[in-house]
Amino acid sequence: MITQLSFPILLISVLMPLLLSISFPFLGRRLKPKKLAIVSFILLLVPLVTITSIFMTPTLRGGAVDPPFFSHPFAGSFSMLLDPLSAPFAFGIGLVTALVALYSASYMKHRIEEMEHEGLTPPSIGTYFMLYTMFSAAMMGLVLSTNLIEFYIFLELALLPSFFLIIWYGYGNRIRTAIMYLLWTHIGGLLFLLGVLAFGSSTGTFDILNMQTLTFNVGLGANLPIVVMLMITIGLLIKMAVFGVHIWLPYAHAEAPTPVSALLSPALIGISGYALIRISYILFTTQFQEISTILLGLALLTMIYGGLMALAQDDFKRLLAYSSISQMGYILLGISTLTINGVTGGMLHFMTHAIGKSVLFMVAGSLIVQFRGLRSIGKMGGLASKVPITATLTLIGFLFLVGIPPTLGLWSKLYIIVGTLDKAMAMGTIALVLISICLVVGAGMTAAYSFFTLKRIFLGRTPRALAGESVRGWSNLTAVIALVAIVGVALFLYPAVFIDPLKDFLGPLLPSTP
Amino acid sequence: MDFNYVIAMLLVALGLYCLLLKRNLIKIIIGLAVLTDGIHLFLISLGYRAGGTAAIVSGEMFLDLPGFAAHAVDPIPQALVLTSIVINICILALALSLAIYAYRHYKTLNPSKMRRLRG
Amino acid sequence: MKRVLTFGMVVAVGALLIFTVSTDLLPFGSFPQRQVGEDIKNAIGQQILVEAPEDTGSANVVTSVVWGYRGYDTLGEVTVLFTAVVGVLAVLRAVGKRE
Amino acid sequence: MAGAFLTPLVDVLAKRMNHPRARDYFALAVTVGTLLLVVDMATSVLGGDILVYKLGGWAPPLGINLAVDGLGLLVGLIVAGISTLVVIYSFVFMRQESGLGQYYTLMLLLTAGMMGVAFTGDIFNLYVFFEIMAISSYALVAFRRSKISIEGAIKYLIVGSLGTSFILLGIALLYGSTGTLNIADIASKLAVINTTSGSTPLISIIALTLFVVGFGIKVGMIPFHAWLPDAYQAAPSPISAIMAGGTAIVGVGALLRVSYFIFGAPMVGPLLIGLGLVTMVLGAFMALVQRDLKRLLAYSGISQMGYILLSIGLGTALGITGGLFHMLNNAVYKSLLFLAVGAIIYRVKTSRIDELGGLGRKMPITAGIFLVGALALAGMPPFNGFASKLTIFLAGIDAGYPILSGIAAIISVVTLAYMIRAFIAVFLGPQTGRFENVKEAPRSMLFPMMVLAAVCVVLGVLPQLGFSAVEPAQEVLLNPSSYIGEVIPGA
Repeated sequence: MITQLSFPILLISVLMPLLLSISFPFLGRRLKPKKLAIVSFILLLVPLVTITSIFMTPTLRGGAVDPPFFSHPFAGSFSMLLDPLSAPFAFGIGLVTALVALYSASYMKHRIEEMEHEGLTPPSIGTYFMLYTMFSAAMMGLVLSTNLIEFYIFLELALLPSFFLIIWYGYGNRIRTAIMYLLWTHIGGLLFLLGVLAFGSSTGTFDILNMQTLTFNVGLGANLPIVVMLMITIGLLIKMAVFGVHIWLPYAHAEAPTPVSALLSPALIGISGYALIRISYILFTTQFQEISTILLGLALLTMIYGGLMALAQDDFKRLLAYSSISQMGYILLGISTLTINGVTGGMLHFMTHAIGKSVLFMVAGSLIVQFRGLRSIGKMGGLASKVPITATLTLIGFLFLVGIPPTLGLWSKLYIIVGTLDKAMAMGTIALVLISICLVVGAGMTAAYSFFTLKRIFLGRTPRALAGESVRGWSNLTAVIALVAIVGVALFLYPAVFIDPLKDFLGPLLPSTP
Repeated sequence: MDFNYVIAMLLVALGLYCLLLKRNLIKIIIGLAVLTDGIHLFLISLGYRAGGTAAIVSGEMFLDLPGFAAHAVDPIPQALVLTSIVINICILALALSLAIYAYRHYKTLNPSKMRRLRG
Repeated sequence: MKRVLTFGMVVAVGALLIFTVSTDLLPFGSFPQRQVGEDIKNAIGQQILVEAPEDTGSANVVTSVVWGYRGYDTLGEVTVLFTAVVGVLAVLRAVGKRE
Repeated sequence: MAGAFLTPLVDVLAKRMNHPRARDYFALAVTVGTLLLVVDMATSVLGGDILVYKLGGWAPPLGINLAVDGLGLLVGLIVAGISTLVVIYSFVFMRQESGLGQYYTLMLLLTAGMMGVAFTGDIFNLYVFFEIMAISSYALVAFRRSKISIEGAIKYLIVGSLGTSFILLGIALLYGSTGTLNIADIASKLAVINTTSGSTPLISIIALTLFVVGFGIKVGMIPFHAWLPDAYQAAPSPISAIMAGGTAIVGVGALLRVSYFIFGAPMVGPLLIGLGLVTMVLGAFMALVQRDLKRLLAYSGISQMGYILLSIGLGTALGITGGLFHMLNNAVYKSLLFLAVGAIIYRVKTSRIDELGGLGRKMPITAGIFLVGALALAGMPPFNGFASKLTIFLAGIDAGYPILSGIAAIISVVTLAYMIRAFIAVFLGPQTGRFENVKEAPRSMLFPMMVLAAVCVVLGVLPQLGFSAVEPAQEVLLNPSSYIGEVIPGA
């Protein structure tokens, strides 16, 4: 059951970093990057600690909601909700954003020096931390929002800082990339908004959660034309970069500065998966069931396409970006089965992916720092002897993606696969065979690009260009990465923290027999 | 047929024609003047009373004010036209001064040859 | 082509205006009547004609309208005149010096 | 209270003094005074009152009256606020120009004209003030006397005078058919005509068309927009700002007053929707291809006018609220953007997008302010454009035209595209050596821009403020009878 808190603690924990971040450009003149990073870390730790403590309180496990902080006759009431569904997302985002903030300090110092070396004058590091903290806090707000308009506002609030992060600190043709990113996701967002408005104007409310009864407006849009639901869903799918509308993602995620990629790639796009359940499914239950089979196909396609493209990449960050597409396929797959196991797996996989992919992106970043902008896998090789710890961390990162213990990935993939097979069995033999084949291919592909990449980077002969490089094995960068990985491994041991409440929560919502 | 109205509207149409189709700045401004004069004529005609007198009370009319009111023409359009004429003169003055300047700059009065602004 | 179209448009507008004023208005010379609904009402000018000589004491009713009833318009008119003077001065300021 | 109505006059009478030093502060004092008086009226008008002032004491149908209702107040508030800021901005911006006496005089006359149009209750008086506004803006556009400003002014003057003549002809036709000039009186008499004859007579339709064309020209409605980009480009930047944020808004206000009051929503609605749609779409696409910053802003202003007209044309309470709120927001961020471009021109001497680049480093505050305006224009949260665009989209869906909302949303993406493109081209990218010594804009220019930017944020974060300012205007438009009853008791 959802409990209403007497004090808007969730809101404060989101707004505090969002508003205080404005002071960073001014702080940036006084403080060193490292101290700035610590301030940002502490700010972002606030929501993380808040949600963890709320979620760990047994009486609040069923969900906790703030008193509404804004209400309007037709916009409805805005509030913040932490429940079993949003908890894995909130926790994953909180963890990754806080730790990546620490990672940013050394990386961005390097990046800004590098850009100045190229004769560019990027905005100061204070501006970076302002945008970074805003971006993180907006994502947190996104996951916790209880109102469709509120959700859209946070969606755009997350989009804007990330756009500026790419356009100011990105690599390559960053202006083009950033515009592409902005316009694609803005189109997705507006599509979503139009659907939301159509929903709101015919049902009379924009609330996902009814603030009086504290129950979800399940199936409220059941009688609306399917177009409304399709608009919302397609808007989210664009943001999620599933196959067909994924064009913007490899560019944006590969060219963003690495700490930002580490947030963009796993966190921001995964949130759309969350919104598919929270918004598309809960509000449009019947219509969503109708299109779930199409989504299943789309998910398999995305999974395999992302894997294939990842195999073909030479640029490490681009490879990771395509692998994100593939992992989005997994999340969507879990969701589209609409079985308890599948959806639980999908939600859990967000966390797996958030941790694993941020580890990998940070590894890519540390390679860039340590080897002066090295991104091409073809030029790497035999680095394990030079950077053993980084190599280990990369291994752990890939283990997350492939789903091999001791990582959370095992559980999430397991649940997704079990859920998918449940669904496939219900669909008939041919479907079962086809889907199984796809699953095997998909899993094989993930394993292939993971281990193949590992081998190419860390094993084999060191190219002559890199042979002379001397590297410090243990830097600030790797410490942070290790911290993320350790939390991820710890979650492997206690996945029940998230799984059990999720199952209890989803049980009554999902159709009993798929 | 109400000739006053029709002719007023003809003047308006004629002014419109000059304004839109002439290629000389001065003629365009003349068109503007004709157009507004048409409107003034129309306004004045609106106030005419068949067989009416001017709206000036004189002599013995002071003794028969109701009778005067029943025979005089409408004073309001006259007042409006007075105002409007002045306004129109102002516009024409400004227009002509701009035309003078334009001629100094371009040595032509053909607006289609004054093409600095594009887009 | 464009000119022909414009010319056609001008003719059409003129014809429409002429048609309108000659059908939809009461015939020329029919002040003070104005058709409002089924009953025919007097224009405000008639009321002014009745009241003005006593209200303002001016022999010329037009004067009383210009300076009295619609004094604010006259003020506006003077302002327009002033604006135009300032405007012309602004546009033509120091023409001689520039040559 | 009576003093408040007379402010425009005070403006007019007082400007004959032309002391070179004091003149700046005099202009400022007058605009601030106007603003304070409007704010003073605001308290009672927002409470639901309609203030009526009979000039010279003549009863309304005979004499002229001023009437401040929600709509007039909204327009007056925008105009007074923006003129004040623009005057402050002009202190430094115009310093090198000659003929500043005329400049401030014309500026105050422009303000007076706009205030008069906003508050008057008499249709011929509206025309007179409209002319004051028009003539002073013609002269101001031509103020620089360079080739382009003369050409821009001539185009503006010819097209604009055509528009005002149409308005005058419309007034004549209305006088011919109703025999009165008071807006409220005309409205009640036309209502009688329509109900007894069962349909709207041709003459009313013609008059309406003339008004729509006449005011539409001033607003920059497509297809009557040709003058607007030229004039905005040619005018000094503060004048562009006051024209975008004041004159155009006054045009909309007058159009609404005349069309909604006199002719009623059902007749005007479809017309406004159609014109609004065309204006919105074409304006945005033309903005996309502009190479000059000021022209780009001019076209985007046209496009935003489209949003306003479209939304108001819907005729629902939500639509009108959204449209008026967008009108308020548009005035704020559009004048903000013009002022920001003015700051660039002041320092760099060009507004061509191709020649600019990398100014973000040199003028960070201007860049930030421009960005706020651009994002507000594109309808991004948390800025004010978002709140009003959202309302417009919602109103479209609510009124049963989801397709209109869809088009508006697409245009909103286009808007984002061209504004971001402009921002990148001007402030980011490589620096050219030419701009080595460029400095941040002077403080007295930054101050008005900061105020406007702050308004953008405040209205975006607390949209209730905007809604409450717009609410009385919306009520008046939907239900003119209260206004009519207030002006002419017993009508």
